[in-house]
Amino acid sequence: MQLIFEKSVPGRGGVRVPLSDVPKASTFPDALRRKQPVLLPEVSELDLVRHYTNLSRRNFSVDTNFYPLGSCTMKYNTKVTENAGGLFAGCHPVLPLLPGGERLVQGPLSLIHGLEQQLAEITGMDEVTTQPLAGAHGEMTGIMVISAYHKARGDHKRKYVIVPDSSHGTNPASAAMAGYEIVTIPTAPYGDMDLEQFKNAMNDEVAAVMMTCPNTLGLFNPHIAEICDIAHQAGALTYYDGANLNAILGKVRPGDVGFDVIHVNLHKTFGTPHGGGGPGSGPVGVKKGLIPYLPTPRVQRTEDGSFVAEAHPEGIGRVSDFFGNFAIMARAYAYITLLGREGLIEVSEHAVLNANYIMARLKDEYELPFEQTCMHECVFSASRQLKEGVHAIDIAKYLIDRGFHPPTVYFPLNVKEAIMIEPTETESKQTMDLFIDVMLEAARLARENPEALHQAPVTTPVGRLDETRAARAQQVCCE
Amino acid sequence: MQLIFEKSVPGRGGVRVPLSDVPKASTFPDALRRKQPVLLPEVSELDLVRHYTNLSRRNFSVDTNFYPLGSCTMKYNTKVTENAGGLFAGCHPVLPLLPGGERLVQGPLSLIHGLEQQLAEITGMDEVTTQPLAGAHGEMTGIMVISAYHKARGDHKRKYVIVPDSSHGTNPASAAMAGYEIVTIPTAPYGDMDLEQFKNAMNDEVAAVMMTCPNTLGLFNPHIAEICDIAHQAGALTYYDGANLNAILGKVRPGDVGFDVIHVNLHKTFGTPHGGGGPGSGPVGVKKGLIPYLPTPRVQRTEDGSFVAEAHPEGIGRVSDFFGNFAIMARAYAYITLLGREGLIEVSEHAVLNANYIMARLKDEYELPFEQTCMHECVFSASRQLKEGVHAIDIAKYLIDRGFHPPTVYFPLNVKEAIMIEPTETESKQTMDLFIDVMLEAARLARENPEALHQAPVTTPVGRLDETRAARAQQVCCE
Amino acid sequence: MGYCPNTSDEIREMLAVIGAGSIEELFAPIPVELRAKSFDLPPGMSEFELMRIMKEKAAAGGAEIVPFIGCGIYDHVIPAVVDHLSSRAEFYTAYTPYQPECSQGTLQALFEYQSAICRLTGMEASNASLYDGGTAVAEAALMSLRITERNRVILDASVNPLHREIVTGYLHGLSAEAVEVAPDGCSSDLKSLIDSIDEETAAVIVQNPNFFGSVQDFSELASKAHEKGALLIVSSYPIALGLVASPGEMGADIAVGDGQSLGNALSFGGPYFGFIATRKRFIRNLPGRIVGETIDNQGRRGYVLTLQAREQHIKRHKATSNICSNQSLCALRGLIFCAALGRKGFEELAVLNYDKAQYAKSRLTSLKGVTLMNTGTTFNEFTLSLPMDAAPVVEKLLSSGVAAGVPLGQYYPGLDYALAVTVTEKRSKAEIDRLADLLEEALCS
Amino acid sequence: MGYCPNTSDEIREMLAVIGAGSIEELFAPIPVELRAKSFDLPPGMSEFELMRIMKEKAAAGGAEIVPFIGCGIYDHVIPAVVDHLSSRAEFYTAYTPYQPECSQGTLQALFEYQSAICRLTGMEASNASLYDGGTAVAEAALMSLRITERNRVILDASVNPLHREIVTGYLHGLSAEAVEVAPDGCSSDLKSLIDSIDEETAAVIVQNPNFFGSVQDFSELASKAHEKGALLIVSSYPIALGLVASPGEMGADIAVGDGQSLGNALSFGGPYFGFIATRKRFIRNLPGRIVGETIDNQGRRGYVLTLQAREQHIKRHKATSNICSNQSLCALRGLIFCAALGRKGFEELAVLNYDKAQYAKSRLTSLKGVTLMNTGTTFNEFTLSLPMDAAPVVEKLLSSGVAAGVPLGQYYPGLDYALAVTVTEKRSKAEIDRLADLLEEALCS
Repeated sequence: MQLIFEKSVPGRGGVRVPLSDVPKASTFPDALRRKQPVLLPEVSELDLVRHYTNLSRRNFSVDTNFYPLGSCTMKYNTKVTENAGGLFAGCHPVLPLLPGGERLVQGPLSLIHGLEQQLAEITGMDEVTTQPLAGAHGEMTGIMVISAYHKARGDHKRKYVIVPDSSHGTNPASAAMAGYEIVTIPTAPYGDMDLEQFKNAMNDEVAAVMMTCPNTLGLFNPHIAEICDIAHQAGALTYYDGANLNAILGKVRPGDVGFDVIHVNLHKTFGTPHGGGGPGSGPVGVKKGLIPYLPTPRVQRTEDGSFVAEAHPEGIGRVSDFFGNFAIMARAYAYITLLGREGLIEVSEHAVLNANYIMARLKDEYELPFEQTCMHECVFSASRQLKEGVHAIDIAKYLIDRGFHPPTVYFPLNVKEAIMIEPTETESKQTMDLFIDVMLEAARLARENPEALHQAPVTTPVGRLDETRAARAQQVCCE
Repeated sequence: MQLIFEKSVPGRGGVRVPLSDVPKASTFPDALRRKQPVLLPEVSELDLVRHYTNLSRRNFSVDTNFYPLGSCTMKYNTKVTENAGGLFAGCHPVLPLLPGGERLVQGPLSLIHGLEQQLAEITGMDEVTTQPLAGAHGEMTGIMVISAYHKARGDHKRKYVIVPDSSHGTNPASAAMAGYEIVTIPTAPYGDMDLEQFKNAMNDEVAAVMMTCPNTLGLFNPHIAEICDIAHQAGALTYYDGANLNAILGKVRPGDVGFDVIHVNLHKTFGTPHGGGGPGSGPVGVKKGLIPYLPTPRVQRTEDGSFVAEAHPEGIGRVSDFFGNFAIMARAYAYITLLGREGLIEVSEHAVLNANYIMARLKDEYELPFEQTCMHECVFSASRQLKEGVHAIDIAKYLIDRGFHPPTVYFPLNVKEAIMIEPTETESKQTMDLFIDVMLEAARLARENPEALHQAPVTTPVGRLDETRAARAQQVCCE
Repeated sequence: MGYCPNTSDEIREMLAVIGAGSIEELFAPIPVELRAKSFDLPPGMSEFELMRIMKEKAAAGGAEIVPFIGCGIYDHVIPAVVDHLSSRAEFYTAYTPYQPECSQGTLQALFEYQSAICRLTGMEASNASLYDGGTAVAEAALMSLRITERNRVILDASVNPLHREIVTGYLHGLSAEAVEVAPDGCSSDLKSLIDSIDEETAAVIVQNPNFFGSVQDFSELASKAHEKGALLIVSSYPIALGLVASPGEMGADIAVGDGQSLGNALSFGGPYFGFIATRKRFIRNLPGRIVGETIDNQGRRGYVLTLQAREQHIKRHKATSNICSNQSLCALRGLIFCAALGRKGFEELAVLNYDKAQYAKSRLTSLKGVTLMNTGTTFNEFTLSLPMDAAPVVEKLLSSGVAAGVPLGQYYPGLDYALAVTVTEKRSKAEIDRLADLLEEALCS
Repeated sequence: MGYCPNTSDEIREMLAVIGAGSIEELFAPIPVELRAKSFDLPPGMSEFELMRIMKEKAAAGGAEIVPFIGCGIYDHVIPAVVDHLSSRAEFYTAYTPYQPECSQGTLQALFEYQSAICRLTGMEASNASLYDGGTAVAEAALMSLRITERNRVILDASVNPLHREIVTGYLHGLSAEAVEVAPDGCSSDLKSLIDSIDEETAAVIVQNPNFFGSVQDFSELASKAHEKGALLIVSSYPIALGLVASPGEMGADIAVGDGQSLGNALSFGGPYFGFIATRKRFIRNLPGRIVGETIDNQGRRGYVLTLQAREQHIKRHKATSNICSNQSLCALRGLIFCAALGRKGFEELAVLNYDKAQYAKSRLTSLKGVTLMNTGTTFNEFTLSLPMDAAPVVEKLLSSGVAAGVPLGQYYPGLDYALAVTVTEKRSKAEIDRLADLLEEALCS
């Protein structure tokens, strides 16, 4: 397909600009005026609509395909929550910053407060900030809060953050952005962080340990309480990466277990679509002792029941321009309100049921590196298929031809030829059975006709793409 | 693709019904209760969304494909008019029927009045009713008005309506539904209704003559004023089928020429999408003498500037439940307001320019039965291709494989192997050139490799379908 | 202006290919004396100005009024999926599926719609939709004339008066006759209806629940009609069909109704859709589009417009109807609504309507001087007798933002004190209680 | 509940395959002592009740206030196509395009977005978006540290104070330093900025138009910074770029800004998107996702995520940034906005903003005691000096439904009388005149 720029015809009109009802001003000074015109496409509204409508059709998506992309929680999000998010389009975020402005925005402020309370109850934390704009942003915010906590206590020696090697890459990257050095702990043969090595790494220079639980293998670490204890004894704080919270909703609350800080991904667990890579939202919850260090401003409920956005002077400052990705938060608030207590418990139960069902159905044909009950996702290895020269990527591409978005492949890094499947709770047995049939067929083809898998995909607008060439060419915009 | 009913699983839940806040009533009496449950599909919201999203992807549409379906005016309609139409979703049509209710609905009433005035000015008529729900419904309404007019004058002998053979099939069908017998006039070799035969058919038993201009060959009949005179002299009235009004906006007003009644298709000329076959809207305009016979109610502007919906006692009664397809009318009102005088003139100019361009580019390869300047559409014959065994339908199906919706084929009936192309004013030269290239390629294939055309389409979810089998089987719902 | 995309360069190139010197030259076939004498419209504007105007009009549309009114159009919930899916561009910017290979989306959806309508009504064959409820009743009447080759229909006067007006108009031109039979109180007068059937009767037309809200059993009427060679046409409110016996179960030959309540917004009168379904033996007499199942050249299942030989574009004036457009997109919304609620949800919704109306009924009839006029079962509408003329009461309550009901005096002479009240699932207990309070106040003052 | 689709029969079948007796058994790996101590949330509800709650909250959201306020977020027109196209399910329910063959829609759109940003800013390489304007400035600062391997940035204090707070926070943890340079009145103090550049300076960060609305030429600053081996980072308001010289034209090394004004709704603070673009030689130092062009196994053009070796999922703590999500959907809206207006419309829009603001400027400065504080050119914002404290004036006008501007005292000590006023193309002459009248009244009383 051509680029929209390539469809441009000089002089073609687009959407009309509003008519002017004021006098023409004297010309803008030449010295400050741009010399090069802005070479945006010149297309008609029809060209534009046809271009992006057809472009959209070149995507797989949850609304069109089963999308069991492990670690990403590609669940179906209800359309009513989508509508709810759009209701606030006209609300200006600067209003509450004006004197007397807060009373005009009680609706959105009460929503922020309500969502923070919902998330605090769900995670077992004492307070929550919704300001971080994405999961990784939440991680960085959380670590900055931890850093501020230590510094406020005059504890300046802590310069390390402990991270298991099976963590999301964002964990060490976020801790590094907050100024810490990273200590990586390997995974033990039983699939969790090696406890002995962790104990050895812990000392009074460690600021925090960051745990993802269930971890990227989809396994629940039964030692998390012990890990928290060990950290706390050394004066370190504990950070819970809540990206996989959908596995434990109503079952485990990280705050109860001993974690001091958590971030959650509203776009994974709480009903907001992924938007092709964003926007997300990464609220952070903390235990009481850390509340002073949360970012500014804080939405508070006053004694008369009204809501205010207060400066938070001891906090780490501002991590995003206003109150976070509000329209995403509105979707999450709507989602939690819609599902309610029982609905949220059902989420974790069905997420886990579905993952275990797929694991059980595929384990005869695909290698299961850690054979135990999984949580919301299961991780296979294509090691058996590799013997026939078939890689995980070949199976992935074959799935595309059969109308399924592939699982995550080659992640987690500690599993060779990893195939990480997360069906999510919104998929039915019917759909999973169709997927399982194709996975089994791929395993059969790997034995009988591996070439068929190497050629895939053939039904897509493009075949396998040359990524090396892209990295070498660095062509990142059109000429 | 499975039917939604085939995806049903007993016990699967769909969208939740509102919670009850009233006491449970005593049970509905068994004697009146339905015995058979309503066997609607039991699917999840995700199943539902994925089903209909994927089903939609099995359609060609204006927003995805050039759609030069002759006689249908498949133009692009702006998204802002679509938004405008949705603004009135919560307005109850019974409110103005309540005592004191009209003052609550001044917005929609003023819109109806405004649209009627816009259409009157555009067509050169004195008053317009927006009640008819589609073009054919407008035709029937118009003929009923004519009938009422004659009867009110005590003229009971008129039982015929004259229709040229090149008219839309709805013309004679609508006149028949209004109780008339049909006199069909053939097309003369010059492409218009045979004037001599028309004169011969005209007498004092004729109630009306119905003309489509430009006609279904895309040609403008220069004799329409004379035809109107002849009819009027015989005491008959003249009806203008305004389905092709986009060809003459701002150029000709049927009311000026001598027509007494017109219907227009808002979904063709005035910016409302076609919805896969409807809803449309078919307002009817009349000259002064016919106003008393318009359907009831009439929206009127009172002396104080407010709007009322008044009973219209002499009229033909009610032709639809309320005020017509209001949300479609709102789109049309928005469209006319958005484009304004110059924008509407540009519509007819570009519609005609585009059609003549395609005609000029294709006439060397395709037979042009009536070679003259066309209006908004041009009609070819695949007669040359037929000599190679290639039918119009084969060319149509080949176009599908190349991503173009086919033109109308086998209509009008008076052209053998007709291919009727209406590009509309919203398509660019760029797009038309791509279409023309494929049409020329089809002509070449017809000479060099006709089999390639017979096999088309091969890129669609289904190939050519067995229509005879469908008509025989009469399977019109799932078991 | 931006809506016609070709640039002046392109126009020049195109004219050169055509061999014309200007666009105006292309209009040469139109004699000068036929040219427009006026075209007096204001200049155009941008989206921004347009939406300001449109929003002002919409804001004065009464959407804030709490409606306890019906007349065949009902304020029901519309699941969010309905808007999302029906606004897929591929659905709403396509046309009648003349080319089935690239229109399977619309065709399969309409086939599913027909299936849903058959299941709702208990019939065997549905078309792909009609314009609205009123014209659907009229088309059913015409259909009965064609089937029976008779010239007279009996029209129960408890059928929606707006619909009766349309039937009368449609029959008028064809010199056919509609004989109205007055109701017995708020119920259809079954005995009089049966007595009116004669050898010239094509059909009896009833509505269930009727305009007063009464639900009745028309099984006996069906038998008696059939004995005389006449058909029974039942107009239904589809939401009621989640609870009330279907036309098919009662022996009806043609089931019709307005589909608005199935996922279509109020929209000040439309677009809605009419539905019509019948016994399989009458399928060739159905008006409008019909989608049928077939197979393609490789044996794969697919859908096409079928039985087109009935239609105007082929049969012209001998067609079963002049219908060309249907209300495809509205029918799609109806289908998605049905599938979103599903078997269980659809029934629950009907029960909820019944429960709410029963609550309102007990609340309102407890007011002094207010009595229930329906003698039998009702669904979500009922008719009250007030101690005074209903019209001024309704007008008064409108000022408080509540549309209390439809005063029946304008439709039934002598029923000036009667008020038809509708209570859908969207009316909260608080709203019902407020209606009761306002009504009490209005009746006291 | 309906959102988890499996029925009790299916659950039974699935458990049998798994070999578990109950769903609870699947949670056996979680020791009992770790189980949740509470989960105290209300029961769920239906769409209908939910939307009632949400609409109430939205109705109390201040959307009816006429905003003459900015602070980096602006009330601009959003063409209808933006919503229609960005709400295509295939766009908004997809994820990061890890599998390029089935994600060409998102990938090509992001490539086009990157192209549009390069053309707007006059730069050579853009990433696929950042979170928002403030974090974009912060990421640019970090990027300058990486490129120059220096430890100090100079931050013009006429940069948006909200953004400066974020920059400071981001640098704090890294033991890097942000040195603020006070403005000269409402303009950047170019001399002081230049004088502050030393051998440890990674970058100078300015904003154009700045927080007071002043437009300046930073070409000399760029040269001087480059002479000292420092970079120039310019934060821009993209609508202004239709008229104002681009960062690239001024010699900037990194261009950033908030993309909200390109087709993204106000939405009480987000989601918006940040943009960042740079010279091609710095491309490997960009944070976040980047889409690049390549070919497939048959030579067809296609798009992939590229230069991923910079990113956290590969480089972990050595990554250029921790960013994983971008604001893809918001960036798509920005792209569609740009393409909808096109070259000519985009410039017209900028001119219209300028004209409206100039009108407001002349209208407001004609009021007694009100003077303009900007000494040079402004775009669509300007700063007034009122004859009294601006805060109570703004509070007063809010009661009349007008947000008159942002009082600057809270951000700049000593500027209590200063009011920053924003006038976008959406503000009508009538609204501007009303602002003037209300302001006059407030100042007199």
